[in-house]
Amino acid sequence: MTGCETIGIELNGERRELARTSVAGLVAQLGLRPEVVAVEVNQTLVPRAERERRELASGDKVEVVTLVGGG
Amino acid sequence: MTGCETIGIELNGERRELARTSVAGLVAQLGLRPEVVAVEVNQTLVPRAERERRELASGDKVEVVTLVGGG
Amino acid sequence: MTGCETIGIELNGERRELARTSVAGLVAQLGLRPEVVAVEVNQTLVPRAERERRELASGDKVEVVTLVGGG
Amino acid sequence: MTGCETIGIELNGERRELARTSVAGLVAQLGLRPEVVAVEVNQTLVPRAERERRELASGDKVEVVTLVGGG
Amino acid sequence: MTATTEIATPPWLADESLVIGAHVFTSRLLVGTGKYKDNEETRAALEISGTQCVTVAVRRVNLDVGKGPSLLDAIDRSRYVILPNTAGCYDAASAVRTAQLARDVLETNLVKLEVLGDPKTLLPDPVGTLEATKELVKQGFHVLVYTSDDPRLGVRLEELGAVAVMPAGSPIGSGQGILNPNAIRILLELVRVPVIVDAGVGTASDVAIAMELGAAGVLLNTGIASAREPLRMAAAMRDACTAGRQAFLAGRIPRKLYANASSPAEGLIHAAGRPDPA
Amino acid sequence: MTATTEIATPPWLADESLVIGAHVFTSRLLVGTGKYKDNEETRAALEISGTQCVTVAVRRVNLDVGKGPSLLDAIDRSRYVILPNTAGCYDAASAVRTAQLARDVLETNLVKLEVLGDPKTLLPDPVGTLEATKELVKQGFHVLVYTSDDPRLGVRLEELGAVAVMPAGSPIGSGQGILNPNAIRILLELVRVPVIVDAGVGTASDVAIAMELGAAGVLLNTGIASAREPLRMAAAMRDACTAGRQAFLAGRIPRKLYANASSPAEGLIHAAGRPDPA
Amino acid sequence: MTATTEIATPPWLADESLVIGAHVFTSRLLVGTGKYKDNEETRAALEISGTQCVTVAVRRVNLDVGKGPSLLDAIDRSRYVILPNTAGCYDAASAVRTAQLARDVLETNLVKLEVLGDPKTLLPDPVGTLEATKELVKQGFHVLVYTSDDPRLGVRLEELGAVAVMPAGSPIGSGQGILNPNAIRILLELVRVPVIVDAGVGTASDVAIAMELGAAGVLLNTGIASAREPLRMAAAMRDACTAGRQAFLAGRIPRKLYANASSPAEGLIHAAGRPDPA
Amino acid sequence: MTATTEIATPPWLADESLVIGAHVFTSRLLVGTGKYKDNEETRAALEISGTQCVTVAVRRVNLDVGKGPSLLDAIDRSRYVILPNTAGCYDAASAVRTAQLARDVLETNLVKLEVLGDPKTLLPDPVGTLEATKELVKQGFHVLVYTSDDPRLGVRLEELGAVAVMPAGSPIGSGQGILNPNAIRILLELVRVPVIVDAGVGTASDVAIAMELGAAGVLLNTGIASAREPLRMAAAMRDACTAGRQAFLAGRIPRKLYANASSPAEGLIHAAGRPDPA
Repeated sequence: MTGCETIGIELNGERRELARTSVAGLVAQLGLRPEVVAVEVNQTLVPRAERERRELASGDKVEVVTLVGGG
Repeated sequence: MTGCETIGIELNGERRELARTSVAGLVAQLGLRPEVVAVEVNQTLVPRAERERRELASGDKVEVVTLVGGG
Repeated sequence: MTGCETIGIELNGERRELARTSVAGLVAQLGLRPEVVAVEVNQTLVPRAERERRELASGDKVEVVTLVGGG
Repeated sequence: MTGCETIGIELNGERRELARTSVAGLVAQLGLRPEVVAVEVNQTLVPRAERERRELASGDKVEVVTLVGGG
Repeated sequence: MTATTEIATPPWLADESLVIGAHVFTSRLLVGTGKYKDNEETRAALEISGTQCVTVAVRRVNLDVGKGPSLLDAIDRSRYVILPNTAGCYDAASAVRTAQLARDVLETNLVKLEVLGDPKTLLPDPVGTLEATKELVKQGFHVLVYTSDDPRLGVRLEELGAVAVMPAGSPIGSGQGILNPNAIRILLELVRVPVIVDAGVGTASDVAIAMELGAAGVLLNTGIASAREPLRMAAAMRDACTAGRQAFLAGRIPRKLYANASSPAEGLIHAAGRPDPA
Repeated sequence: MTATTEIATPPWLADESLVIGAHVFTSRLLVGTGKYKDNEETRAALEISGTQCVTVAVRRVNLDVGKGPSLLDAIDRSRYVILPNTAGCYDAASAVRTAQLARDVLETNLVKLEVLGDPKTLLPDPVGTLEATKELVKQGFHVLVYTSDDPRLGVRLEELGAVAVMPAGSPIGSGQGILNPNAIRILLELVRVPVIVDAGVGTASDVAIAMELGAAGVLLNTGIASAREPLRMAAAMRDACTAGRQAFLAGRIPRKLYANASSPAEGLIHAAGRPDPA
Repeated sequence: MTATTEIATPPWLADESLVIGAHVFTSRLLVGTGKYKDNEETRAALEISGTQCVTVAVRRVNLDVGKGPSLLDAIDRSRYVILPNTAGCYDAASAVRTAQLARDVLETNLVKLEVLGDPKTLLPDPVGTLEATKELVKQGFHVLVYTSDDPRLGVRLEELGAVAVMPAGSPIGSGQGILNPNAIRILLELVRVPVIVDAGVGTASDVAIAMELGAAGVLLNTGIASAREPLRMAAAMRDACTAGRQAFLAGRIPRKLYANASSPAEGLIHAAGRPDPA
Repeated sequence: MTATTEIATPPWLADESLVIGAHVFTSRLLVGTGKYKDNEETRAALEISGTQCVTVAVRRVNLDVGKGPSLLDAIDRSRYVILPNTAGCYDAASAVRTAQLARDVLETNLVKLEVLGDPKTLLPDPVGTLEATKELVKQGFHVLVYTSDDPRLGVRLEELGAVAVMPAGSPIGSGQGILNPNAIRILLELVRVPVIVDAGVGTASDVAIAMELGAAGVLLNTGIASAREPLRMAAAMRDACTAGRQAFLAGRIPRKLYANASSPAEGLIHAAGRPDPA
């Protein structure tokens, strides 16, 4: 079944193996609060509204960012 | 009577003729509020407490000062 | 004869009528020392070497410049 | 003889025993060039002209100074 | 909101508000959130400073501790406008992507654009800054742009649609204050959008000087966060901002080579020795 | 009075009071009373400035209008300590006589001693100032002495018994602020009594700078009274004084030639073109 | 030419020459030719200044008096390198055309590029300046580019191929000297081509300060031409340039808060009253 | 000697000489002799500096090595006027005794009076300085008096008969230059005798600035002797002194907020895009 199919992505600069999923799924898997992060795939923003729809594929470069103290 | 005897003093740089009197009398004659002025006769302070006692004499140089705005 | 044919040009911002001539001819007519001026026709430099060859035509915008004191 | 009589002075802050002599004699004994030094005895200058005449006595505080680099 | 666009009382302190895009501020101090000990110190410093606009940076989630409390928990958004910045970007493309990410989290069009030239000086790169400003404006951002104090560069950025020009008083974190007041003065003559002095502020008088020049506001971070006592310095910066602003509005006395007596020259008692000078 | 010797709250603003002779002040701003439009403006400016100590001059009574209201009517003595000055005196004798006259009116031992050198510069005469300080101290006055910023002259005045040394930041009424911060800094190292910067203050940042140097207080007059809006400037000076004082206590960041990022250098998103600088 | 690339003697003044493109200069003072009374005063000022490089402007021939003597008659080209400038140009295209015209008259590839932002401040327009630098370099010019003191803008201009970066110390003709030495210092760290301070120099010490910062040279015009005595000021500027350069090479003493005795602390005569401090 | 009282040529550099007591100087640089590596370096630095007046200190003879060469051997007295100083004295009595000793060795009435306040700051003690000046003048000395930049103190010293007033630009050896140009400017207005800036000079521009203010001369020591290359710095200081003096005489241009074109505003070629600004 596709369920057990795994993909390899680059997450915040590190390689990761994980079961095929959507961006929303990734955020959930990572245990992150969805409202405090933003996600970019292959240097293009994936707007919050599209996280469910957007499936990740092998080789995707994913950036998951949040807000931190800065001036 | 000595009452009508007059003296000539220099008051704040101007000559004045007046009936013989005390420092306190001068301040009163001038219509000044005694608590807001200080008086010097011949370059020596006449303390408030001595104004009654201190008689003026002809030729006295009298300075009557008060406090004004300054920095 | 074409010799007496006149053209109208804009010379340093002023309209001028003159007999058809070359850039070199214009400089000579103006009595200017050729080595201390440069000429531009229609916002394009006419290099010194090409002044003879380059004929002026009616409507040409001509700039004749020299060097002046500046910082 | 007075020749072998010695005195104790303070020379530039240090105690010294020496045969009775004049200021000029002291300068000579010290092997100093007389024209590059000045001498003070008991905080009073002994002018160059008086160095011969001026005899030293026990207990004298003597300062022998010269010129050094300074700003 | 219009209710707050005028400081009510007292009359002698009346001032207009600082308006940036749709936002109206009665405080002219903008504060960064970096370098604090913890969220609690951040929260306290922001509150004491009286700021209404705080800037934050965008960084990769720390995947290990990312589950913990977020900086956003420390910032009451009903009270502070959050101004995300692109600190750490060295080219226009990264800055644009960073702004997009920030907008997605915060749902704000505001961005403090920084495109830096090198990590040593952290001075802004004019070419990348012009490029990114143009692109972000096109994408509907309200761009507050960090730049040098070059007055004509500020004009160019305003022409590209920046809503505020933010010249560095001196290099980020240098604490040197306003090194070239003359440049700020000229910039203020040339641009119409708010000019907010950003970077270089080391202490209270630096803020006062910026405001006295006529700046619309001051943004600072290190000056408070790295002071020996951040909370005390937050209060100092708050007071310096109002002091400088009010001094600007009050119209200072001119500078003279010397002397102008504050006490009357007449009515002096007769001097013992010499005649009165007057 | 001891109740007011410590600013109660909040803890992060805790400060000791300024003590001069028997007097304890929580405000470190001393204000002059010259050059105001009228007594009402004077009264309002003093109140807004938050000062607790005001200085006044001694002059001949105007024999014609002398009956009218006195400046003293405008100054609530339960609220302000009055500090008479000897402004306008050009020799020690006149200054001493002026101080005696003031003491007779006000029943105070305080005096702000000014012995000036000439009416053009209004700079203090060191010789007359030393002489008058010695005499006034002998007569039991508490002398706050106006002087140049010469550090060793300040030491001499302290040795003679002055209760406060008041260096000019710049000439009276010149509005040039603190022309030689280095001299004030050294003076602060050398004397123990309170050092109060007197004269030269033109605008709010000048006050902040004086306090950041560590001055115990600032005395000013023209800067407020001759501003376009005196009341607004009074508020600015008040805030600048607290800002500068708190910044001094908070411990400012050091000055650097450049750059010290206020946002983290790690966790940047991968740049399109060039690698991260970090 | 190599003969002149080293100042021969004396040894303690040895210095390398200033090399710009193919030109080698032993004088680091570049001088403008504007605002002089007449060609004779121009000639004398250039000679006294010791300069080896003079800048001139391009303007329309005056068709009425154009026949008269030319500025070129006043400048001995065997002695001075002539550096034409694009002063008065407000866009890249005009500047490029002006450079081409100058090259045609002078047969030189050198050009001092100025693309100004507005006639009031005469400050350089960074966008037009970048554009024109790129184009002129493409056309084979050796571009000495007038710019603000924005260090990263200077880096960008070097990257585009400028042979010298010429930051304004302060606005043209303002006589304010170097308003931001820190910016010049950073610029000198960031670029490799010669940095020549251009504009703003008012008097001799301004030139000395620029050279002490490490500038490769100084270009000025108004400071000499508009001085009350231009020839005297030309000599002053010449000496200030060598003084500043030599001071830079000599390595100045560090700045300290105070005191470092220049006379020995030992060997003092015994003080009457107090013991030696040493 | 009168031959040298006017610098002969060229006419545009004409200047009057500096006259102190009976001495006439064409060089306005006075140089100290402390801190040099050896007598040879001292001799070379003096020569290169172009000075005509050198100051020396008085110290106890070193009884062990006292027989060796004297500093006086390094100073050609036909070429330099020697100005002994009282450096290291902390009371008037010691300074007077030191002056007497120097006079006995050198047979000169000149003395540079220093009465210092403490060994840490080496700042002058005004009381001791006034006292010693009075006594030395009474004893027939020509007193060049080291003092603070307090203008009225300078006036008092002139009144006591000093032949020159020598204000410190900044503390001895601090290398901070002229910290308060305003004070020097006022001092120059108030006193008639030569004002020679003494102490604090760190580099060439400091000397130029002092001379541009109108000082009659500059005395320095550490700035040359402690530079990395003393001989090179000696040349720099020499040129800076003439540069500053000539700039003062030449009459500098005024300072403006901005811009004053040095190239003509008319005669520009027609701009491609926008019309001429002029």
